[in-house]
Amino acid sequence: MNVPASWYLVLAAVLFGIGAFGLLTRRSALIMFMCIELMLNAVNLTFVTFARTLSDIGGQATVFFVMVVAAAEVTVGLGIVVAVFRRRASTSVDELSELRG
Amino acid sequence: MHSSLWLSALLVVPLLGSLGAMLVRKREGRSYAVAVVAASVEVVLGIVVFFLYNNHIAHAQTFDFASRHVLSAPLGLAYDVALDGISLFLVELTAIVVLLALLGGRDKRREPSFVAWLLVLTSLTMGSFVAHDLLEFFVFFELTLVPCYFIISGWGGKQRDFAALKFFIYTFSASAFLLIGVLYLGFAHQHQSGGALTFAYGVLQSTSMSHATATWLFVAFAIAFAAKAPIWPLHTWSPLTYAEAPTAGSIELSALLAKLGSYGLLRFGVGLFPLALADVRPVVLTLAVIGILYGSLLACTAKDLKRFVAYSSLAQMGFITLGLISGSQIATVGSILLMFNHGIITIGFFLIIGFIEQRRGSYQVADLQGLQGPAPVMAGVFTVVMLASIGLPGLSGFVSEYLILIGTFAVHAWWGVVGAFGVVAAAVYLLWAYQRVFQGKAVGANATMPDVTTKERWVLVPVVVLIVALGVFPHPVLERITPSVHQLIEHVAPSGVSK
Amino acid sequence: MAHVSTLIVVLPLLGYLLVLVNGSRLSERQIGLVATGVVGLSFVASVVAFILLLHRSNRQVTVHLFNWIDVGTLHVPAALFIDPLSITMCLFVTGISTLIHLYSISYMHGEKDFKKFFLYLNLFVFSMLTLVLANNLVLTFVGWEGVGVCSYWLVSYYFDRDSASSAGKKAFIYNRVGDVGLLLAMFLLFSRTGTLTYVGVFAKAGSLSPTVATLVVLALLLAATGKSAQIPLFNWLPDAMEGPTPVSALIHAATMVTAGVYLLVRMSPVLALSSSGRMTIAIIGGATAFVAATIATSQKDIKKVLAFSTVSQIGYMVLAVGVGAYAAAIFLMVSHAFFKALLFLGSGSVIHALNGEQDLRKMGALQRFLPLTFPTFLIGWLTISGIPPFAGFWSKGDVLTNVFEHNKILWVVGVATAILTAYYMSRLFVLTFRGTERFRQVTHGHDPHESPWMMTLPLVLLAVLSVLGGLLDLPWIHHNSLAGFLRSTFGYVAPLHAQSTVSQYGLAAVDIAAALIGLAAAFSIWRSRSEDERLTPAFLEHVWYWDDFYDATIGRPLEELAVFSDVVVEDEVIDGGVMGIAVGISRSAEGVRKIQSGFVRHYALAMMLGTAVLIVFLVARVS
Amino acid sequence: MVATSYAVPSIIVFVGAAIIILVGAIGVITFKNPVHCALSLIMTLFGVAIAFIAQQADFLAAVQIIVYAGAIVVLFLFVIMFLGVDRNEHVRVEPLVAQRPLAALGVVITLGGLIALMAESHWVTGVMSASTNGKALQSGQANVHQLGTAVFTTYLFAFEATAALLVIAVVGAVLLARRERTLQADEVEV
Repeated sequence: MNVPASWYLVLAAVLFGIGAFGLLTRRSALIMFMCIELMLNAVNLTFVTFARTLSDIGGQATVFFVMVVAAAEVTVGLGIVVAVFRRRASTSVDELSELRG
Repeated sequence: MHSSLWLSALLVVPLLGSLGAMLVRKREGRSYAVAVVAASVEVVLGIVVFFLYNNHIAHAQTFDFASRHVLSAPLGLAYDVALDGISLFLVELTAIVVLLALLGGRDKRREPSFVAWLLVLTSLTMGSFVAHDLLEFFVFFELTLVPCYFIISGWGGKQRDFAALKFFIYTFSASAFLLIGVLYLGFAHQHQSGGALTFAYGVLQSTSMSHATATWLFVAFAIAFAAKAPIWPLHTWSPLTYAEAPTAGSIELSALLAKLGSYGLLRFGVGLFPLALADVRPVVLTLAVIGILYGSLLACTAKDLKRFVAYSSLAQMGFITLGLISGSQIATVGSILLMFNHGIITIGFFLIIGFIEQRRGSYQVADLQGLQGPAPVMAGVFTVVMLASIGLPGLSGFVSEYLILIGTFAVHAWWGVVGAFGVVAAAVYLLWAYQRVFQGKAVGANATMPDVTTKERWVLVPVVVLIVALGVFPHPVLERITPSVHQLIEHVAPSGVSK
Repeated sequence: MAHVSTLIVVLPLLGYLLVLVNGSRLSERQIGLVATGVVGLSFVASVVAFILLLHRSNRQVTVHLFNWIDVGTLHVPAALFIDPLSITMCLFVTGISTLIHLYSISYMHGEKDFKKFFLYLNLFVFSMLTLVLANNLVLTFVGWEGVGVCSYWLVSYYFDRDSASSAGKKAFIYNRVGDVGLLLAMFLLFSRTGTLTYVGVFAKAGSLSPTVATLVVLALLLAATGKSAQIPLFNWLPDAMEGPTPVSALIHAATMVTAGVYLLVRMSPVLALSSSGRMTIAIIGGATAFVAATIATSQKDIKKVLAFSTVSQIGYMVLAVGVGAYAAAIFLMVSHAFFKALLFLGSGSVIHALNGEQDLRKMGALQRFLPLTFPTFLIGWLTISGIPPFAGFWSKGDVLTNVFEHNKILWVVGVATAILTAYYMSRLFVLTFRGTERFRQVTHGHDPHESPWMMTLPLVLLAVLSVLGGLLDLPWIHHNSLAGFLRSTFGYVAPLHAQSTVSQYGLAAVDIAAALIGLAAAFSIWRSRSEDERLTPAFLEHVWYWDDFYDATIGRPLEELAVFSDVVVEDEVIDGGVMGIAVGISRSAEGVRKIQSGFVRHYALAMMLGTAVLIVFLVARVS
Repeated sequence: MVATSYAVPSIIVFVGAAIIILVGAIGVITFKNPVHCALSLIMTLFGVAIAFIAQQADFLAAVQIIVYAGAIVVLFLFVIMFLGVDRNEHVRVEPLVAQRPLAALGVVITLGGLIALMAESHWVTGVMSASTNGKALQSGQANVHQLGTAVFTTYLFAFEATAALLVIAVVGAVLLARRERTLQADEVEV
């Protein structure tokens, strides 16, 4: 018998929390991206867990798509980081505040 | 029943043309040639479709070329096209407009993108007219705003950015009501039938709804269409936008996109909510006649020719609205004919205004005088177009206006009477404009203005031919429109007036 | 029959197209001859059709050409309707048109837009014949508008003159107001009878309620007042004299302006249903005849006098229609076409001789310089004044006799108008041909010269017609003349009281006396002077201030309304409302934008806290 | 519930995976050097892959390793090296006032709320999603086949859409990252 689903869910929640905290506190755009990956992984983990408990392959299919989207997001995101870095020579997001009201 | 491939071809050809135009953009003038070829193919396709459409003879269901492909069942998305006598002439108009706009309104600044946007717009408009599914229609209807926005803001006059923005936000906000209405109707139908979500026009027509619901939905639809048409009082974007848009843009906007509003009002407003008509009809009729008189009045005060056409279009759209809401078969046929005729007439107006602007660098009434002297041919064509717009018998405008008025009079006499006075008003403002621009003594730059060139003449020829031909022998058009209108009115009739 | 009658209409159109397509390759003279030729051939075709019609027992022929408009219950064919009335109209329209075309070749010689002139003229004849020959109201409306637009073009022929372009516009718009009448009449008839062909409408006319019939008649009257320049829409016609003189003769005297009378006569079966409607027609006609005659006495421009005279004469015709004397109206229409065309062409000849001068005060004593114009003009003058045995005496007498039987007051008005007519025409005649020479300044001292034969030939022919025109319908041969020929087409003919010979001769004597009084007065006053402020009061010279009245009551208020709509309603109310929403949104956005710090981590934090709030909410709900 | 009622290997696997995941995650948010962060991220991703395998998501675990750890993190490292930003960030200083306490507060509330929800809710609904077509997931079996069937039938539209998305993303990334040329006159900047 496998460990109960709630263990995995708690694990995923903690992972999500760590990712979120990192996202809110780190200034380097690169590391913020990594934190987003952490959060996405946390969500993936819950999906897989529910797929197991509910015996529904839909959860795993969703994870599959999440991964694709994550890949796309990283590609474009890093492209933006590179483009911004060319102009600013920095990856700190705090320096990008031109869009303030 | 003919293959729906014809309609799909009508949608795809301009898109291919647009793609082609962008691919060959490096070579000067090549894009333009590609676009003209695409537009010509489109016109040929339009002519083929015109002759293939024979359901009025076959006494078949009036929708032809129909086919439906569901793209996503859960979302209710479908590619569904069909054509009847009502949309047929708007399809023809779309094809003609793009060709003439390209030929007469050539703009050499960043030409590849310009012609590409024009062709994209054509494809989207075509899609709106052949769409047989509400959601599909909405998508096409909304997407037309995008090319319009870029055409106005990219190639317009001094206030182009403001005009483009105002146009976009104005019509976009109004369409929000349409989206709500469409979704409500779709879900209401799904709820009733218990089946899959669908927005197919024919299916939704059978949705049963309460009187109040029908009225609310009609109002939601009507707001979107009224802003597009434009119908008084939702017209204030149009003078500015027509004035600021480049010639080809003004042609597309007023000759074609305005018809999306009136077409939608007839097909979806009247066609889907017959229950609402009894309540809303007096209101819409009143707005229509106000539009006729108000537009005529303001046309008299217009200081430039493009605004002038904008206000005269407001009056003409008033006539169209009057006819299609009246519930009279004769008047409705007249309205559809007027949609086509007004399109052709407006092309004529804007082409000539474009020629004048090109030569004189201005289309302000104050700068122009006595142009009939140096440019008799231009004046002659303008006269024909003007008289058609006034509704001179023998030219196209008359048949349509006459049908609208006589039909409306038979069922709603008083509005017909007021509408008839709009005919006088049209003469007042058009002759006023003609006198100021073409008559009088030409001095200075006006006196030496060159007349239309041979090439420009060939652009004007189809306009004049269509105006005269449809005035003298409108039969081929009327016989195709009438059965479709008959069917629509029959559907609407039990709850409205039928005559 | 069918072919011939189609030819009547098609020939002028053919001429139009020929000149339109080939015009640049033809010389001036060739253009003129082609244009004149087709109209002449059309006249020949009319004569043939007339003879063919005479030999038929059923004198109503419908020639179906094609289906024009066919929607639902509305069927409008393009079809011709040949009956005694329409063929009579055809004969005199094509006949006079031929003469005036011929005249124009010479008169318009050397004009810049010579080709355009004949294009319009041919198109006009085509439209006029369509109007006359149509078998339904809609097709009549085609011709009705067609002649209107040709009139617009020809009036503003000298488009670089502001007065000409304004006059053309005015003519068109006044006509357009009248057109609304015709449109409404059609709408009413269609909604009540379901058809618009004359035959169909007449067959169902009996089912019209009296109110509807009266409304239809009033709407038709409105149409007639516009086209035929009657009160209240008569003041476009004098302005229309801005056009070249042959145009004034053809369109604004002989043919187009009588279209309103033709329409009323054509619709006589409907007129028969409404006595109040007919009474209104008679009053409008009588009033117009009188008012226009008073104005004509005080005009200084030779063409303006003739224009008001035309208005006045058409008033007579309308009066005749009002009292049910349709045949008299047509009789006067035909004879008026002869003598008024003659007078206009004669005045054209005078103007031509005086290098374009139209002011009566700068004429005088032209008698000996214009050997052909003078005698023909003399005949025209006597004819219109109502001197026997010229046509005018018979036709006007016919009208007045009929009026006398119906309404004595209108008869008195008619006779007073006759006196005025003789007076102002004699004034015109005296000021032009008699008295002292006042034209030397205009001709730079030269002697005026007579016009070439192309201009004088039509004058002579029209003079002959004016003399003999009375033969069409002499009182004692009514049954075998025009009246008898036309009788079958009228729905209702006022029963002729068996008039005593005494009263007939008495009425004729009154007419002659009226004419002589006017003549004598004019001669005694105007022989010795060329202007007199007391006899040409400003009130009359300025057309009873009619234009100013319209300007003050309709024109100016509408203009103000337009400006008000433009500045206040459009910009401030409607667009102000729309832009108000936009401004409101952007104002509130001003306030909210302070929250946007620009730090992406602030936004992320806000999201995080929002999520926290949502989760707390969920927990609260679940537990 | 008593822990002993579960198979000991699965508990060991879970605890091991949890430790790897959490240590890696904390590493990501605390290391100053981005390269170290990226390496910690790989660690976490491995841990998640282990958790996937433990829950019969074999295929996803493989994808996790290949795509995430293999491709994405390498991409991160590549960008870090390419830009030369493997410098230290001043982690101790926080320029935004109250950012950290509020972040901590938000995270704590969210975490607490999630766990509370888990304790309160009843997850089993008994309703299958569309993907299974009424057939339940056979636990304990290799599910690559099932997943493939679901992706290529029920989710085909979404699958095709992701294909388009990836293409667009690639094109977008290329456009963003390439060096700018001076705009030519005939090009539109829209």
